[in-house]
Amino acid sequence: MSEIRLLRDAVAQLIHDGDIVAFEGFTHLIPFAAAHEVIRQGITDLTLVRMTPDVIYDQLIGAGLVKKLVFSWGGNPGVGSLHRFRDAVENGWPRPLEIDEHSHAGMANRYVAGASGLPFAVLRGYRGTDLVERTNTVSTIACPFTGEELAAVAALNPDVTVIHAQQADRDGNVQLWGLTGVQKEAALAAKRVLVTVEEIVDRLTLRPGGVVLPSWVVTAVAEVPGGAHPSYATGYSIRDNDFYQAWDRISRDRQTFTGWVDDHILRTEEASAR
Amino acid sequence: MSEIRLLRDAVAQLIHDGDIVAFEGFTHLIPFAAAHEVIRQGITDLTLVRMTPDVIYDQLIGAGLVKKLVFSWGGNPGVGSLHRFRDAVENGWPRPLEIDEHSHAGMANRYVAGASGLPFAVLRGYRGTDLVERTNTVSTIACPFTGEELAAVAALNPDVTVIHAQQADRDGNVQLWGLTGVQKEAALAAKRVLVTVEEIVDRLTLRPGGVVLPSWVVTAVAEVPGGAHPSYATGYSIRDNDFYQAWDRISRDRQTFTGWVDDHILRTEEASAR
Amino acid sequence: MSDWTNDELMTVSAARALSAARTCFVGIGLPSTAANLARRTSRPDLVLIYESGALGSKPTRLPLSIGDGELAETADAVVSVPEMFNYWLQGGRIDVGFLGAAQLDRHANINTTVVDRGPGRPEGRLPGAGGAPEIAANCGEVLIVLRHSTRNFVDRLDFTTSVGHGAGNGDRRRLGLRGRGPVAVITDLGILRPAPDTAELVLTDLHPGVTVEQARAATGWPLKTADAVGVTAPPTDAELAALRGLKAA
Amino acid sequence: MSDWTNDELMTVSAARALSAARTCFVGIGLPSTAANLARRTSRPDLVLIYESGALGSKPTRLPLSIGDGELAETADAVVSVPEMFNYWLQGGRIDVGFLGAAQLDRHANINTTVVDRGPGRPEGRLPGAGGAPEIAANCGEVLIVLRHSTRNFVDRLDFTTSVGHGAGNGDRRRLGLRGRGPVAVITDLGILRPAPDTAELVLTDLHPGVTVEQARAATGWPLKTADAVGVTAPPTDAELAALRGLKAA
Repeated sequence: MSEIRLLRDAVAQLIHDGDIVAFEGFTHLIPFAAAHEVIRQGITDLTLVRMTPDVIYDQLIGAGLVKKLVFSWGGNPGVGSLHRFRDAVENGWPRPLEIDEHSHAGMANRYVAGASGLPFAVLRGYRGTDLVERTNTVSTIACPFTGEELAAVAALNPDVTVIHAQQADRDGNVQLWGLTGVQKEAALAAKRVLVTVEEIVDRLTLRPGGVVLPSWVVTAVAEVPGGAHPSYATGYSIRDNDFYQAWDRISRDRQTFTGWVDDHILRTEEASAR
Repeated sequence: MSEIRLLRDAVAQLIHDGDIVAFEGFTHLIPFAAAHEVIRQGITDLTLVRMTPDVIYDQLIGAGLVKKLVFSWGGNPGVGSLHRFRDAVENGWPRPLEIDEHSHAGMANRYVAGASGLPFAVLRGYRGTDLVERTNTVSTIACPFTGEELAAVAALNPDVTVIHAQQADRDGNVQLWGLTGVQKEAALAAKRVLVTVEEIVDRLTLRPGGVVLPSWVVTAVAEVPGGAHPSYATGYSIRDNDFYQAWDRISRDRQTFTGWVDDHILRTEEASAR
Repeated sequence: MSDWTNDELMTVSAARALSAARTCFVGIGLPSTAANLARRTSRPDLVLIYESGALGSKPTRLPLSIGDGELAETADAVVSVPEMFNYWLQGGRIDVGFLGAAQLDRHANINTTVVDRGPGRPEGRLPGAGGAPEIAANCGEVLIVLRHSTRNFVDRLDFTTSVGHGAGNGDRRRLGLRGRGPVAVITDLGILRPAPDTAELVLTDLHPGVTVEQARAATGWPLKTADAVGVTAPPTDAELAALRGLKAA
Repeated sequence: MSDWTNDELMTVSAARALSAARTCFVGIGLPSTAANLARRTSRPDLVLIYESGALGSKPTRLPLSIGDGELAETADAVVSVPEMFNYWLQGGRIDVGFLGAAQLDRHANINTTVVDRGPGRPEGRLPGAGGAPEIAANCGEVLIVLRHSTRNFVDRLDFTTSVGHGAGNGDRRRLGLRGRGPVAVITDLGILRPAPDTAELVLTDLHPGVTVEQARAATGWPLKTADAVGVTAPPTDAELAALRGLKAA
């Protein structure tokens, strides 16, 4: 059964140096507050997994905490490049970044395999592309009935998956709704699951499109209102598109980025007490 | 885009002699009315696919319309045997019945593969059982990453899938809710899709747990209130457990069964006009 | 103490066997009765999972089928059948799977598919596999409930639908089955458990008043007994009241 | 007729190319603008599908990202990302996929992963594949929109992210790719289409006032032209008004 904890304590207890961690949320419900807590605690040498690294991983990469990135689309959605990601890949700043690169369909199926207790998944993908030459987690497999050759991708089973949801009840049952992305699969594929929520309510009311994670598959819940900002939580906030656009300028320069992290993450102790 | 039709016309146009047809609905939302229309029209030599044949297939089998059955659990749920199914398998009455028999997990994954445009699916199943010796749609496959051997099942792609849902709108978009079983997969795996609904509404309101099939993946919709009886439609009716229990007596004897079909299906022309 | 039947003690014993379970994959019939009884007695927080897609059902009366409406209406969440089998069962998330059987052998392998009715006669048809092969493979452990008779407890299965311990200890690992497999077979005469070294079922408990000879006579193989055969505690008044209340509802 | 830019005609032409589509898998940026324009002009019933999980979105303004809330709120249904890629895209249900590119070669293969910046310099990093490889593989057909320059239209890709027509005609079939692949590349200078025999892109249409020489100069391979090169119809007032309305919203 999940326990309701302070974000600071939950991050300290669930995420460790060297872990494989997936912070998921497809544009919606991205768990920024939890990532900022990781930066404050300086948890490092992480292998980060995420379909769309987005600004959340640009921040973790720029902060020097990331050894390896497993992903499928590394841009600032609707804006352009992720400058910290590029700087790490192209110039090794602040440290070299190993990458394992896939397509969205491949990543989604890697999580599906992980959630399903299977070592791999099968899809129609990757054929004819150069992606297969740069990863050892894509292979081919022949259909035993038709002989047709298909792609196989290795399962993803993170040490920890972190997601943000709208609500949990006092027993730690969680509900998210709106665009629910790949969060159920990412959570069920992981050894430990941390969920930050907009609010804790007495009783969950099932919503149209709602995805429920029962308490017994969640390790810890932390109440962090606004914990997805600058991403958003349907029913609670809207996407801060201005921030995403501003990030292009903030992140372009190493010093500006470092100053922003100092001012907006490291020197916000009160946030960490939530 | 789906067309809204009379059940009689939709069945005549979509289902043909010799077709592979899946009438799905896991205990809930079983499309009995459509099956009765198939009996009235005498559409025959069918290969029927369904996880739980249930009373609906007992009726079609007893009526002599079924050449082959693809299934995973052939009982009268909570009651006992399906007598017409047993009589066909054991004694070839009213005609021999070929079977392709699986586990639930295997059948569910066969539909998933069909819906996903894949020739097969992979699961942890069948190992050590005698099921594999009686079917040519189960095989083994080795994980290209770990070498582990797993089960592979062949995709199911019915010519027609028939389901019952609570509502459609006037454009033919469909919504079902409650226990939604394997209906989405069965529908998306099929070449043609027929949906009977409790009612046609001006506008669908998304429900908690609701599954929507957009009009453009549905071939035809027919309004058939009560079309799942003796199964049920959450929000509209409850399961007629008394009928399921009565079926044990009705179906045990060939003549009683035939009389029942005459009285309750063949001589109900007015139902057929819906 | 009220009067009670051995059938009632079988169900009560099955419910008691869930005392350490958090989540239980429930088939209809005796398993459903036992799991719902556990929720009303020792395990009020037991999470009931039905293969029809209901996670965390809290039915107020015994469902006739695994698809009764109340299972969905009282659930924490309803998922599709493929998701249930792939993410929840195969994902290794369910502590206990509860199975019945038509035939059971000494290694707790199960047949629910066909029975041999002798030369010149067609096989007798049973319902088939349903969810059982993968419940047996993937749950943390498996409980089996069935009435004790030589018809059910057979020397050799006519068909292996679901694997218990295969040909004996180590066979599950060899087959790649990840759960521990059957840990107890609960009958109307007593309880059988696999021996640690051979995984052969031995009689470990008898219901009050039942003799070893009765159990042996109802078993189709030479039934071994544990060094010390225990006696099942009779149903408490609370257990009996809860069970009878369930059946009457 | 109002003044208009070639960029506007590129988007208008892309919207027109959807005239026979029922369903369109939409990436963000130019494809999203074009698909939303089509819904406001010739194809009001066009079903927009976003990889974030929204089926049948009807946004009132252009989304900045594929995850904007309005895409879900106005959708006929929202599904998980794995379901979107497996059941809807890979299931072969989407008529048209709309892609952009960083580099495109003569067989309409696409690079969005890395660019070679010359000896001694590290590869330039692009966002990567996203949904594109499987959109290119599995949609009924593919439309590509991008600005015409020798930087984008290259003789040889630095990396193949998504397959258009591979090494030429028949290559898609050989690779087991089930959709027809790219049927048009719409630029700010005109339209290129694969030749039926070789699947090499040839110039079939020019925007008004653009010359073949301009198109050739902006293409990194010796661009062939169709026997008769057409001229794109200029944007109608209705198209322009709709496009500008979209951008202003």
